[in-house]
Amino acid sequence: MQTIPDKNSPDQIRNDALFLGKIPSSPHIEESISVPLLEIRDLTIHFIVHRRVTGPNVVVHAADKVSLFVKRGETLGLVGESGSGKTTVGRGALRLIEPTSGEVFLNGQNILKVHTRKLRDMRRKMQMVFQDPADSLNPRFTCRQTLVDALSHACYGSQDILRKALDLLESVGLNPSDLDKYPHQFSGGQQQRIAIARALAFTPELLILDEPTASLDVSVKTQVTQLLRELQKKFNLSFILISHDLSNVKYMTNRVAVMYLGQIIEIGNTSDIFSKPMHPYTRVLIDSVPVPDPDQKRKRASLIGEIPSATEPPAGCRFHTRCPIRFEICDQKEPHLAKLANGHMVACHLVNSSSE
Amino acid sequence: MRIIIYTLKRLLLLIPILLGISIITFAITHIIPGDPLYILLSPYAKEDDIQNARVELGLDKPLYVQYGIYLNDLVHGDLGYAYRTRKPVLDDIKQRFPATFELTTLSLFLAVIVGVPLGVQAAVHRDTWFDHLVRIVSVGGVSIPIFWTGVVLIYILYYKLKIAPPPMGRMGIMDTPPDTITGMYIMDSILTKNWVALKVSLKYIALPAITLSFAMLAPIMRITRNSMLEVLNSNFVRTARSLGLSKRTVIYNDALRNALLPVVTSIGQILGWSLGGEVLVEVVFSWPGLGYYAVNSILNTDYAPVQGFVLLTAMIYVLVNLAVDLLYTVIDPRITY
Amino acid sequence: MDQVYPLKRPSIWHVIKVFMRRYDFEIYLLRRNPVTLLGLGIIVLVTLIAIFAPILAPYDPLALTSADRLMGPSAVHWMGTDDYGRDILSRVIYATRLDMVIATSAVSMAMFIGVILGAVAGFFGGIIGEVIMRILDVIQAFPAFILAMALAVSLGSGKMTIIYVVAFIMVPIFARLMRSEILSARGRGYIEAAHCMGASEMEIIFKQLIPNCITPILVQFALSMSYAILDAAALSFIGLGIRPPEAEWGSMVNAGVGYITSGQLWLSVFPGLVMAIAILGFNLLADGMRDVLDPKLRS
Amino acid sequence: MSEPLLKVQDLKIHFSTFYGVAKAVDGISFEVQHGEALGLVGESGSGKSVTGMAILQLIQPPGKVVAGDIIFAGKSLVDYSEKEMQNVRGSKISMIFQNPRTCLNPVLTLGRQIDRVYLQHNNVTPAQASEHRLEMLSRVGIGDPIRFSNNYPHQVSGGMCQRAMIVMAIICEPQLVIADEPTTGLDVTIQRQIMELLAEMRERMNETQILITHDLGVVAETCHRIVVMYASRVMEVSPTRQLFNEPLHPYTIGLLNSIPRVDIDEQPTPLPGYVPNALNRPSGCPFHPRCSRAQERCQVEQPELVPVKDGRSAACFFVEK
Repeated sequence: MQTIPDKNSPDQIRNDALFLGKIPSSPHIEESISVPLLEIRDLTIHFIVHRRVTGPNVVVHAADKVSLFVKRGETLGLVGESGSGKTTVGRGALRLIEPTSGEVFLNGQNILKVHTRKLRDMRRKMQMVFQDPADSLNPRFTCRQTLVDALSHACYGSQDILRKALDLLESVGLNPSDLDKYPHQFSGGQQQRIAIARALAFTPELLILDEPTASLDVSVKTQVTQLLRELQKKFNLSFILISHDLSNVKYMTNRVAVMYLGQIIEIGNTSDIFSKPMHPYTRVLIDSVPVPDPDQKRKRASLIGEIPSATEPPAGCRFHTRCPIRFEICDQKEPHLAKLANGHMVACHLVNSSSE
Repeated sequence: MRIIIYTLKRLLLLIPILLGISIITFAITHIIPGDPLYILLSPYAKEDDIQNARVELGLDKPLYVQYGIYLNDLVHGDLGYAYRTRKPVLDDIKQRFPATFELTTLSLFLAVIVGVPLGVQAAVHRDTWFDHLVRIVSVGGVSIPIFWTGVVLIYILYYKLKIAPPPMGRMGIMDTPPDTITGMYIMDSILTKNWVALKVSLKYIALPAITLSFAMLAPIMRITRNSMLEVLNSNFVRTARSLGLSKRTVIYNDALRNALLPVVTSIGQILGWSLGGEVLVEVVFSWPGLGYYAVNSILNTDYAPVQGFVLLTAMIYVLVNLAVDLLYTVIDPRITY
Repeated sequence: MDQVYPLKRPSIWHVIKVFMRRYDFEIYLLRRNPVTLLGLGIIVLVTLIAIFAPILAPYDPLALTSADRLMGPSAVHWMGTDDYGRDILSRVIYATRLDMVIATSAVSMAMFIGVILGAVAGFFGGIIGEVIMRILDVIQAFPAFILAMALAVSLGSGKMTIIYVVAFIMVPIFARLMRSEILSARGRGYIEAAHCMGASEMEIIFKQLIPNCITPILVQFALSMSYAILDAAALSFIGLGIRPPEAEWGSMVNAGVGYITSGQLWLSVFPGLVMAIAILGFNLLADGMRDVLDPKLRS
Repeated sequence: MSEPLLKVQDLKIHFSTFYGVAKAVDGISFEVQHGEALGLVGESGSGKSVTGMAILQLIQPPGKVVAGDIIFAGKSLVDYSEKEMQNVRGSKISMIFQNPRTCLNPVLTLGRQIDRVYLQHNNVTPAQASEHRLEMLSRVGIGDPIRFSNNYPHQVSGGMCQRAMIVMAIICEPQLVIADEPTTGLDVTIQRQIMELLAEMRERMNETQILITHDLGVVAETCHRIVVMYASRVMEVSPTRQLFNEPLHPYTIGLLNSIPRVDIDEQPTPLPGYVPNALNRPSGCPFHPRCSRAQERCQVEQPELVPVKDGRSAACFFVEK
């Protein structure tokens, strides 16, 4: 099933070198490469939840015409409330869910158009780290088995596997003595480190991090975040960080896309989004985060109501039912993403009308 | 309104199942090794008679045609002819059904009213001697073969203590049964105010009903206990307690109502399981119901009654399960259909 | 370089130790629960009786001695003799052998077929899965024992009939269990992670799914053994399956039923008792194993 | 200073599991004054939730309160019988849990669930109870209280379930409300709504609140005083402002430095190491394996919680008095 590892292939040499830290990878974003690492165009994912004999099926609009790109070495944050479709986009990019329509290019190659074997090869370049580390590790595999399994899929010969496994362990901050432990013998933070090590076995170019720290203890969260940042520098990785934890997103990302009910409503550089959010939803979202500073008693706008059902998204702007500043056009016409400076884009009539 | 549509939908979905059942019952007589005619006719029948009978019964036609004929007969209520009793099978079944129905419902009733409270108490007093006793009884109940329970009960209560009547059917030879209304002796005696008959029929049904309900009791007790334990550990019971609701309210209003949901679903299964036990109990106690009828027919190599019996029990079982499902959608507000 | 890593080549003992550590909690629970051990003890004992039946039985189970008819339990005949003067103890010992062979073969057969059908239905789904599930529905539309009766009628009596029939009615249980296990395991993160690793479907089934689904199947095996013994004996009890004079628990109880009303209890009671003990053994074991598997007990 | 509403004194709660005895709470003491909001902050396994349950005397086996006293309004709750405790729960002290959906009975309507709490503790007719319920529901910002009352928990969102829980907790106007992670698992926007609602209820109904959470942001915005717990023990007790401006205990300092913040551009520095397992706590100060200031003394001797200054106290040898 697998391609036989060629010890002298350029890929393999690069992998080995990265492992042993021989290639100093540049910490800043490589601007020279024009093609983005990952590009998603008009990705639409609908789930049929209930088939009806008469009338249309009940469909969840998990993602509607989502377009974004990730440059090499950067971190893109994908934020939104639960039910906003951020996780679905992450899975759709890996084709773990079959998208309804749209295109996903990895290094210029459309992942949605390739056949099974090629898909497997392409997936290895994009790994995923899941929210619940206990669930993402096979409970019957020791740490050793987990890593060996991954490394053999990454086409390492049996000679190198153990050495590589130990390297991986070291790079995520675990001891060789942890090799023969089962997942339930580790704490949550350690489990997540193993999951990260497993993903790194493929020397991937892109890691999709689906709430990687959500289930961890407060004091452990930052450890894992820090580890991810270090690994990003060391292996020149790109990240998509799916999270609802805005403080963490602010700390980790270069750019942020804000999603609401399956659509991107604002996207831009992290500093821009957090210093001058344009969309009313983004503003409320940032304002809602509790701040550990009792002296900051600023009056915050809070949002009325809850996120509507994704089976029947509101007409016009999807946010209009909760928007504090909506006007007539909002429930009729759907706003499109309008470009502002610095690649900042917003889908809001208020911004659109003033900029046009 | 929606529940009616749902019921209709479920009934439509029953059609393939019922067809499947009929195929299997049809197969009973058609996969018998050897020629079924040699069983039907006497071993001394002449070759001509056999040929005639073959044509007459349609056994010379291809299997699917025979199945079509069988299905057509079924739809018209013709279950065949019982050579042993020399009557149509349907008439025999009609005559014997009340005896079986009476025994089964009484046993199930007994098992539920004893099993559910015991299961609840066992869960509430977890790991006490009472809980252990309930667990022992429930493991014992599924381990002891039902026909053996019957035999031992007869020995103790009839032979040794002389409390129970002999295991010889629904009444003694000298007793007169009540006038037939429903065919169930207990019901009929009450309806005709025949208290003598009521006493006798209760006396005769007691032992088989206890035997059968002992086998049903075990799973009911066990499921009640386990689901009760689960509910007692749930967050909403903790909430109810944290709000100062009394222990009684918490156990009966919060816990039991939720714990009964799995019990209800399992009653259908228990009934299906006990229909097999029913046959054995009827044999042990010579109870003149459907199971006894079927077993006697088997021993006399008369297969049309067996076919009819299997078909009928399967259909009843399917309908009971449907009823349980419908009941479940009514009592559990979370189910949407 | 290699010496730096002490775990380069683990010894076989190390591997076993690591493997056992995976089950330390299960082993602890089994030890803590003496009732389960009792069940295990019963099963071992019954199996030994079945294997060494010819050595253990004091008499020929089929030898007729008209002079010794209907003798009560005594020092010569521990369990008495039956209406043909055969030694009941010897017959019970041989019956143990026959019934254990029937139950083990039937349940193994059901498990083998059921697990394959369930795995296919669970993993591939689609039309094949749908067809498999509908056929199982039809089988389960019958009360199990009634269906067994019907099948036994058409297949005729004999040991093989009982094995096939009991296996047949148990296939749906294993198939459904396997299917639901696979379906619940499929949604787990580690399966998705394996997809990300570019593992093939076959690898995922055999390396990830099946090892994680097998424990509930084993519990069901123990539980099904008790049902299989019950069903086999019940079939013989009503005159289908094993016919006299061959010794079988159910048919022996049946042979004694007629003598109960005259007080000759030993004909029925001993075969039934031994049978109940054997079934109890499997039930206790299954019970203990289920507790071990209950995830709620683990937290 | 007046008598505090609640006093927890040297409380110890042990859980006997098969791996050994887990000291879920190991000798903690704190006080709650009338009308204040006290934050009980700690990571998972620090014993904060168990403390909340212990105040209501709801510790279930295998857990057991092995030592200590809980004094509420001058009376020791530990001495109360089960019957007397029932009258306290829900009417004098009540509790709000996280994961509201699983905390509500799935087969009863929300209205019934609220009513029966009121009926249990007050001598009123069902009609009066339902009237009171409708009034309370509209007070917590539910637009259509009648329709809401007829819903089952699965028919409303998590945020709405939490509102129903809050109504159940405050309908008898208790003196003390313990909120155990009331906003965990909810979206930030809903989280803010619930936090505002709790703050509003405290002011309007003159409640005292204990807020149990792991989120330092939440306590910073809502609480007057904060108790920081780590590994079953109290590390520091401080008024909110002082705690955030000038944390005393190395754990508090480390924790505050380790969380990324949305409001300022400072880089967090993670705390090294892991939270110790409840069965295998380190000797001496439980924080010493992760502490940068730890010395030999910390490994053997367990520091007591001692007053420092301005009504603050800390359990560390190196905090200056």
